[in-house]
Amino acid sequence: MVVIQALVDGILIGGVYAVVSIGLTLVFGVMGIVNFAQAEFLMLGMFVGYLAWAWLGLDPLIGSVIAFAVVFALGCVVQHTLIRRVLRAPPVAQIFLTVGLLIVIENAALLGFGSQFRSVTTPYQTSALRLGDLFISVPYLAAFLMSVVSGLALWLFMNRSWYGRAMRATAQDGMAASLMGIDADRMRRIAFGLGVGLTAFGGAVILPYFTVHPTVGAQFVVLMFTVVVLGGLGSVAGAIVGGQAVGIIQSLSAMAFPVQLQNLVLFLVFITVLALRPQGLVGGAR
Amino acid sequence: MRPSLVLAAVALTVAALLPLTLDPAGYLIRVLTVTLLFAAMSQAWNIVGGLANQMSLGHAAFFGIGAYTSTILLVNYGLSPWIGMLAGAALGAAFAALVSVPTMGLRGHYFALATLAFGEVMRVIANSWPSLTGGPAGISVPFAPDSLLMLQFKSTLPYYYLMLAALVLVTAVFVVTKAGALGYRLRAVKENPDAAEVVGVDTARVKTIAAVMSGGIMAALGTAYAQFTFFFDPETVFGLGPISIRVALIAILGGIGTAAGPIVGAFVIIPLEELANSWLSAGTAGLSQLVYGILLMLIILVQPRGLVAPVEALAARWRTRRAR
Amino acid sequence: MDKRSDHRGPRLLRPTRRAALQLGGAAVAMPFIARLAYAQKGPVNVGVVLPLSGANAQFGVNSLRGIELAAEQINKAGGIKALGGAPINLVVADSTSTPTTAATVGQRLITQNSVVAILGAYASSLSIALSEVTERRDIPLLTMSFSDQITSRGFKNIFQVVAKASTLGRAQLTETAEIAKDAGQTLQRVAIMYEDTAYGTSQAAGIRETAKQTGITIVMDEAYPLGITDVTPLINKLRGADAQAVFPASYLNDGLQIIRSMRQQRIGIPVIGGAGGYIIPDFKQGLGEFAEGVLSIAPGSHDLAPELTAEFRQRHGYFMTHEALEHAVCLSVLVQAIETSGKADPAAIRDTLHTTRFDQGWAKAMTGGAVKFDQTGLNTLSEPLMVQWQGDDLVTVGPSKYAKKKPIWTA
Amino acid sequence: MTDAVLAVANLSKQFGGLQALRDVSFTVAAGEILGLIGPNGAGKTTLFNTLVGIHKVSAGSIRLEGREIAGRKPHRIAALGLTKTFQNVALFMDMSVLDNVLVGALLRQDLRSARVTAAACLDRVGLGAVLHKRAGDLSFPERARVELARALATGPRVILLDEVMAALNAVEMDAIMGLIRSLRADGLTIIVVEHHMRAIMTLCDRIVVLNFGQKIAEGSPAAIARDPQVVRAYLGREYQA
Repeated sequence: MVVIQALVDGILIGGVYAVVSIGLTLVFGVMGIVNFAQAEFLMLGMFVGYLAWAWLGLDPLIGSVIAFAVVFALGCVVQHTLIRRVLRAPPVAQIFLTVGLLIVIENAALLGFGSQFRSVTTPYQTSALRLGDLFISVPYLAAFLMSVVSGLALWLFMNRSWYGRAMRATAQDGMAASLMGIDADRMRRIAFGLGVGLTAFGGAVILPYFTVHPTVGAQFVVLMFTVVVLGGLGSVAGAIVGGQAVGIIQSLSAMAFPVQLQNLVLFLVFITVLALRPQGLVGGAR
Repeated sequence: MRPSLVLAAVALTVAALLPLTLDPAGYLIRVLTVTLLFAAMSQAWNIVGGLANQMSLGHAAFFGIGAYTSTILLVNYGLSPWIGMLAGAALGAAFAALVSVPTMGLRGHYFALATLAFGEVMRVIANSWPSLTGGPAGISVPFAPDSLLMLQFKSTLPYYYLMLAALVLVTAVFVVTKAGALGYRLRAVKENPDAAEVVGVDTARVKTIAAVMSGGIMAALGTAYAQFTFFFDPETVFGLGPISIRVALIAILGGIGTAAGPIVGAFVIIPLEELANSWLSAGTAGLSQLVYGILLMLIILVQPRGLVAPVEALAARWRTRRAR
Repeated sequence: MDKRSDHRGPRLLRPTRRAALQLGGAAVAMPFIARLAYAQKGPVNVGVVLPLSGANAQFGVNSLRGIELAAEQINKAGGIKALGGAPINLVVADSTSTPTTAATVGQRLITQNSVVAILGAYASSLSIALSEVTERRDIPLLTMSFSDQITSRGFKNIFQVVAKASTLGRAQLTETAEIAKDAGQTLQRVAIMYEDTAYGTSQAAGIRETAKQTGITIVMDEAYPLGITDVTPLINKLRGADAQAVFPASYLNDGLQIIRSMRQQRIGIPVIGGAGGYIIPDFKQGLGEFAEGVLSIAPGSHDLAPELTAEFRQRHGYFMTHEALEHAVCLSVLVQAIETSGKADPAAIRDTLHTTRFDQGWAKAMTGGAVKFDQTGLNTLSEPLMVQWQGDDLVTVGPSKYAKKKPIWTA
Repeated sequence: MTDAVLAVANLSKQFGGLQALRDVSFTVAAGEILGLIGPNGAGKTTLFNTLVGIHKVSAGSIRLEGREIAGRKPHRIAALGLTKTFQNVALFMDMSVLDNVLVGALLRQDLRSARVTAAACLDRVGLGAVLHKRAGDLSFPERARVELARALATGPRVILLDEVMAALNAVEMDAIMGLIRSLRADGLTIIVVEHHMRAIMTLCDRIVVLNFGQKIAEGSPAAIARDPQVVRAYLGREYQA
């Protein structure tokens, strides 16, 4: 029973980990850039969701759509003004441009929103579904369902729409895509916007149980890397598997080890996977 | 005499004489001391990151091992930090060899992320093992009277010279390595590992040697840091932001793979951080860091190969012209 | 009272900032000029080192607000009388959340701004790193950090105005047992969960120690990583532990997550927080009605001296948090020490701090109505308080001599 | 078979489900120049890469002077005396021409003598005048010669040349062929992959033909030119033209 509870918890939280990490893997897949600032867009999404709740009275689950839209637009701007310029630079320059971006966003948020921890109050924040001895947290369940929906939407977009196909073509060969009449720059802009927008969306859906503050990104950045590496850098399907893996590992490892060591367990799995299967658990899938 | 040698001699003379004009326990000398330390750390990183082109984001692991080894030996057994430094360097080197095994085949982003995880592993271990490390509460170097043997001084001046000596030493190691057979092999591996192997370079071996050197030196610098600050906790010495990313950033901003890069980078970054902090932080929280971040991005956008790259290019052109 | 949306009292800080700018610039260009700063006369420079950015920024900002309030009051009342009305000039520096930075900026304040004392730096690790500098430069450091290490190293220049973490931990358990007994319950089985920081671990150690002495069984003892993203595994363990009360020590985010998850799983046992995130206005704001009845230990409380803390509430719209209060006390005590010794000299201030009982100004807001440091620098009069969320307010409910209201125990 | 410097027996290489080499066997005698030909995708470069250890052998044996080398790392194989040049030119582009070759010479020498050797090797391939140029700044034919010099600097017993004559004009090609012959005269054993048929036919003592990863013929140039299977598979039109 305890195991089942842990498994259910792991799956629910894993869905959330997946949706916040999909953006990171998408950006890497299309542009080959590891975005260290990705988690800052999660923070921005949380703030947008929070403000939508505080000013407009919108539930964060609805506010998440606004968070997506706002951060999507911001992402397009960031791609156009910054990331675009280092696409051909050495990886070190790419990584450290995003590190600079991380510092800028975090401190701009500190200036703009103040250092306060902010939390929304929802009617269901302490609700749970009860199945026998099994508790299913309503905020977790809601976040999980929203994650599933957004994952499906992304899958449809990537596989069924012209944009999605054009984007994948750009990812494989930007030059060839240009020759076929695809505006590769525009595709990258959309990809980056979509990537950070999804992360922001994920940030807003966890608001019912998570607190937002300007440095909240730091709590997620390593976790997000773990998710995408487990799943395979650049693989969207992989991020979903990776998210689930991280959620379940965290949840189950707590039964055998002190909770304090949950990240140790996670990192050891992370290193092992990198060493043995650098293409991730879902190698090859895109 | 080669112009770079002349330049180095002048810089060293200035560095040796400069403190005589400063308050020996003052703020400026402290900033300079930290700058020299970070230049040395970044130079140690440069052996792996610059020569072997393996972008490590986990160098805090070695740094922390050095800081903890010497401090634990000092606190528990009263051993001189000099001995602790040797022990720490040995442990750091050994850990570097260990890290090399699973990361050997990884390149680029994958290597960076794997090393990042190793750094975090060390942080978690230091945090969860209080009986050895003092845990999250940190560990203090016991107060002692001024003594070279115990590497402890009330004034900052001796630390300044300690760090300067460290930087000179690490830079010498870097220059000799780069100019030697190992340097050629590392550059070959960096440019094309397959071709290097086929013409007889044991890529795994040279990468491991570089990692071991770098890790050992980084650990020794960890001891120097511990003796200088007297107190540290796991986040300070094993931290991703404060150490791992910072040393890589310094080298990258200065110009990786060059002896001058980390030094130039450190003398830009550390004082920049200080200035941003002292000018702006009293005003509005976050503004100084914001400005710092914007400057970082600007430098990377304008000069992605590092600040010394234009100078290097000029020098290279001059050399080839002369060679003709 | 002028209207300002900005929280930090720009008028007070403007000269400081300009001075720092000039000094900083000059120091880089010409180190000689920087030394001239020593010769400056006029206002008394007091260093403030706080985490104004980074993870602890909120607490740093609150602390600064407290200090600013106290400084304004002192200056408005005519400055330091023993020095002919010299005003207090705060020199504020951001320690970020890294100990090395705390030490470096401390050094800067000492040498460039010739501060007579430093206040800060909220988090224990920051204060300890900072104290390594102040001790070597013989500058008094007044702090409200809890960690036992602060005053256990034999330093002469450090002053801890609050009770130590182990004392807080002990009181957390004994006071709770007391409250439970009054409600007719014998406390036998408790759970502790804490973030693995200096603050969390030392407080947990205090509870653990006391439990052993008093024969209370600890049925769950879990540290968790700072910045935990999912507390469910902890709550699952708690559910299986059959505890009568739970003692969490954490900052706000984890605190909210813990309470929410507990409520989801219908775990109704009393929660006794370890200060940190449990006693700030945002806790109530985040949880709404579910904050009701949550207890916490606290090193100080605004309701012990409403006449002093009311102005803070008026100005900022929420009650004066304990870190704001205790930092105001630090400044107030420092100024009293300068008045008593008659000179703005670090050594004289230190000696006065060690020997005098301070019972004026903000010192009245502390337990015992005064502050008295022993030779290690610990305020011997400070006693931990038990506070509880009742209605919209955080009220002191124990020990009984300080209690403003009766504790509510929902076993 | 004792006089065979290199003996390949039943060599196979698989990539996932793709059989790139199947049961390839041949030997090369000391001082021989062996030609290796086959249509595009026949597995020539794969064979070279497998011989020098870049690709792991799936099955079979490779003996260099009687010693089994299958499964060893490339640098070990290079140390035993077998190296190759790269078809697409894999120079260390950011290093100088001299330094490129120096890396090869370091295999058996210290830095000082390696430098002398490297310069001598570059002289031999006719690049003595561009020692300090950046390798990336060279023309394509020059790069191929640096490749050759770098391989020579390792002091090999057997050297595999993968299309060193690509993109050369007739004069340059004659020069390279002269060079290869002189290397043979120095006692080197050479295997050549080349698309240019006139070169192969005049240069090689013997020819091995690959198609779809299998050896389909082996013999003197004249015999290969007459082999109907080879003509059908590959030579046909091109050689007769």
